[in-house]
Amino acid sequence: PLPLRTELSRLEIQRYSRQLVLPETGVRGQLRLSACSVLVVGCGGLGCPLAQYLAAAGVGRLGLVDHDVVELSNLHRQVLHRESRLGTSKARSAAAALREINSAVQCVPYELALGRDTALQLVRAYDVVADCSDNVPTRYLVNDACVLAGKPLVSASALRLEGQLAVYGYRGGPCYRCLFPKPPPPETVTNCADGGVLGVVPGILGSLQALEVLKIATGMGTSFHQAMLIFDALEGRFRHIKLRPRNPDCAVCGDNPSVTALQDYEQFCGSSATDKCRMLCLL
Amino acid sequence: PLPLRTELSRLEIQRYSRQLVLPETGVRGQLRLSACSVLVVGCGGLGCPLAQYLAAAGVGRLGLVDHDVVELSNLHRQVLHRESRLGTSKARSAAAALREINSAVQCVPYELALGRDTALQLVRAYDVVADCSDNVPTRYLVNDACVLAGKPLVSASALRLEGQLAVYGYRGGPCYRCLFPKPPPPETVTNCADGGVLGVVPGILGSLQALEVLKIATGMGTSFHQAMLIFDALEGRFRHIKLRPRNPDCAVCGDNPSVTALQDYEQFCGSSATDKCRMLCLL
Amino acid sequence: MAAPLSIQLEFGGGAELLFDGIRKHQVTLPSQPEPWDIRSLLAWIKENLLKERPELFVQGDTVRPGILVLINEADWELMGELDYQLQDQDNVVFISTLHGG
Amino acid sequence: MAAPLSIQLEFGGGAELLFDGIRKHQVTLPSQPEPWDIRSLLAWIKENLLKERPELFVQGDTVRPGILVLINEADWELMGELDYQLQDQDNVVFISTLHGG
Ligand SMILES: [Zn+2]
Ligand SMILES: [Zn+2]
Repeated sequence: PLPLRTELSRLEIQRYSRQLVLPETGVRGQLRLSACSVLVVGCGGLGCPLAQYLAAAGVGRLGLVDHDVVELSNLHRQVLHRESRLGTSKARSAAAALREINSAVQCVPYELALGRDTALQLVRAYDVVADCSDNVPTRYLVNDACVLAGKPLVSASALRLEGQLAVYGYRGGPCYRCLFPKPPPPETVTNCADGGVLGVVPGILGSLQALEVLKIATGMGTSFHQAMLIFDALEGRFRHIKLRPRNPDCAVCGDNPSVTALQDYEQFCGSSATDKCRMLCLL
Repeated sequence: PLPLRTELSRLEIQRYSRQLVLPETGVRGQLRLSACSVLVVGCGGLGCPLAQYLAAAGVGRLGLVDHDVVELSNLHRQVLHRESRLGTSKARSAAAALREINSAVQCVPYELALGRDTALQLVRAYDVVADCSDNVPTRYLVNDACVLAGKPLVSASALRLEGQLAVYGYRGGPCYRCLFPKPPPPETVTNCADGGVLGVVPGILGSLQALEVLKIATGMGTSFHQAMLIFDALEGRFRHIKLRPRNPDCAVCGDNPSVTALQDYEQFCGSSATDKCRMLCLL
Repeated sequence: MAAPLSIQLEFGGGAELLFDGIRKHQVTLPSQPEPWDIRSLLAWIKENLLKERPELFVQGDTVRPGILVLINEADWELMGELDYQLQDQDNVVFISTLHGG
Repeated sequence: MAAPLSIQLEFGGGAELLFDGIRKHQVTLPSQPEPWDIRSLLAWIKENLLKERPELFVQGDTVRPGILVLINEADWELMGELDYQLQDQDNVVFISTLHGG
């Protein structure tokens, strides 16, 4: 964990002055932010704007997880990456871009696909986790790791012209499994390659996700720990949905959990976390 | 105006593949986008994410207006700028960052404060205008120029933990003056320096603004031409407000307008468009 | 006898693709001996609105995993799930969970 | 005589700073000979809620330029502006226009 400092430097006061004058943040919130570490799972359409605003705001450390390399079809929405970084690691491309915005933020790239053997250790090393992934097995994996490690999970997703956002496992609220105890049948799951996505839709969701991370990190708290935000870009409408409470019978966060260690999530979901074949077929 | 091409190159198909599979965009929408030019008034907290997503999506030309230089206190929200560009022109800093994302987009920096002598000519040269400015005189100036030139205006604003978005002068809807015929008393106006702003709030609003520009440019149309979106970041709540229709007695877009040429907006509003004194006092 | 009910159904997150891409359906549920609940609504949807591949929407007598049901803007679990008795003018939303990023 | 009305007032966009920073006020308007309209509501707010510098909120008998009034989520111009007659449980929002970027 990062040390909680007791004062800001002159340059920090200048850099963050517009946040410091906000009573909701103030010097105290800024110091908390600089002591906070956030694990960003996925440096794609959600992870890019999220990490961008967290770095700009002065989060202490950002862990950037992505096993993939930058491709041309990413650039319409993954705004930290550049033409000059095509073919390089997304985690490293993101870290490089973030350092140019704010060199004081520790950006740690992890060039790996989060798995049952790596997830728990990594999640334990951070204060807040942002799920910016793009597949079902990773969403269950990250959820279970966050429950087991006791970390709040800020989760967003986007597809076509829609987006969803919720915070799981925070202040006694439900976890992802409380809402979705069974994974969806694989044939009902659409990814961004098949279904497409308008790039700014994950941009909006990733920014909203960053806001909730910042609210948690500074101590403002979140309004989505038992609620979901649902966005319809075509109509420009947001729905604010009240969700069920934590399920005492939940397999992972319940009172007598059956899941006490990470599982094989690809088998559980019947799909792969790193499947690219359908994406390649399209081109 | 940019030429409307009839087909996409192989590289464009690859780059924009995730948008092309959307029925709402498709090849036709992408071609329209590449023939569309957008004037971005202000390369700050709203203009940065807006221009970022418009460039990534493949808008044909972006005009980037800002008279200011990059300062350290900008970097917490103005995500196109970098530590290495402190002291350089914001319009040029933004253009350079955008070219790295998408070199096919024509980025034209205008290092000037939009005034009554420059605004109309500039607005006439673009298809859609995004008001990302930060002061009252510029908001009236841009509105009047858009009405006189017959261009749709996508307008957003952000302060503290709140944001607002609307589209003016589009498909018979109201203009900014229809809503606000009289400027607010100068002593009631707070800017980001005085009031502060959490950086990701203009990030969310600028991204939503980019979405509406993209919907207009591709032909999906907007849901905000007689409506306003109001965002409260602390509660995570969006309000979707139905607005009044165009006012036939409006001074600029009414049936017998009294404003038929641009005015002195600093005098009209009793405040300056480029005032930085209060900002300097804070530091 | 339950009187006929006029309700609004909405599908989103991709679930609308099972209904010709139409998101909003204003429907009238006919008079029937039992009160209308979500269980009988699902059977009615399967019979009257679902064109093909019903297993992508219903499994057994409930919705398939990964679809969230909202009754008047609240998670259906807060409302009694399958047993919730529909009221006239209710709004019921079926939304597929998204996983993309 | 108009019966007492219970309404919700909200202030935003900075207007809340004139009301001790409190955004939501559940208020009861007392019984009075005339029906309650927005005009009389503004006078009541000035008398009962506004602590200081009323000119930053009301000017003459209306709100100052730059404040948008919303009655039940719609622009007050659509509802009759100052002449709108308040109903029990109405929601009235006063929101300052933002100009920052
Ligand atoms: Zn759970
Ligand atoms: Zn007008």
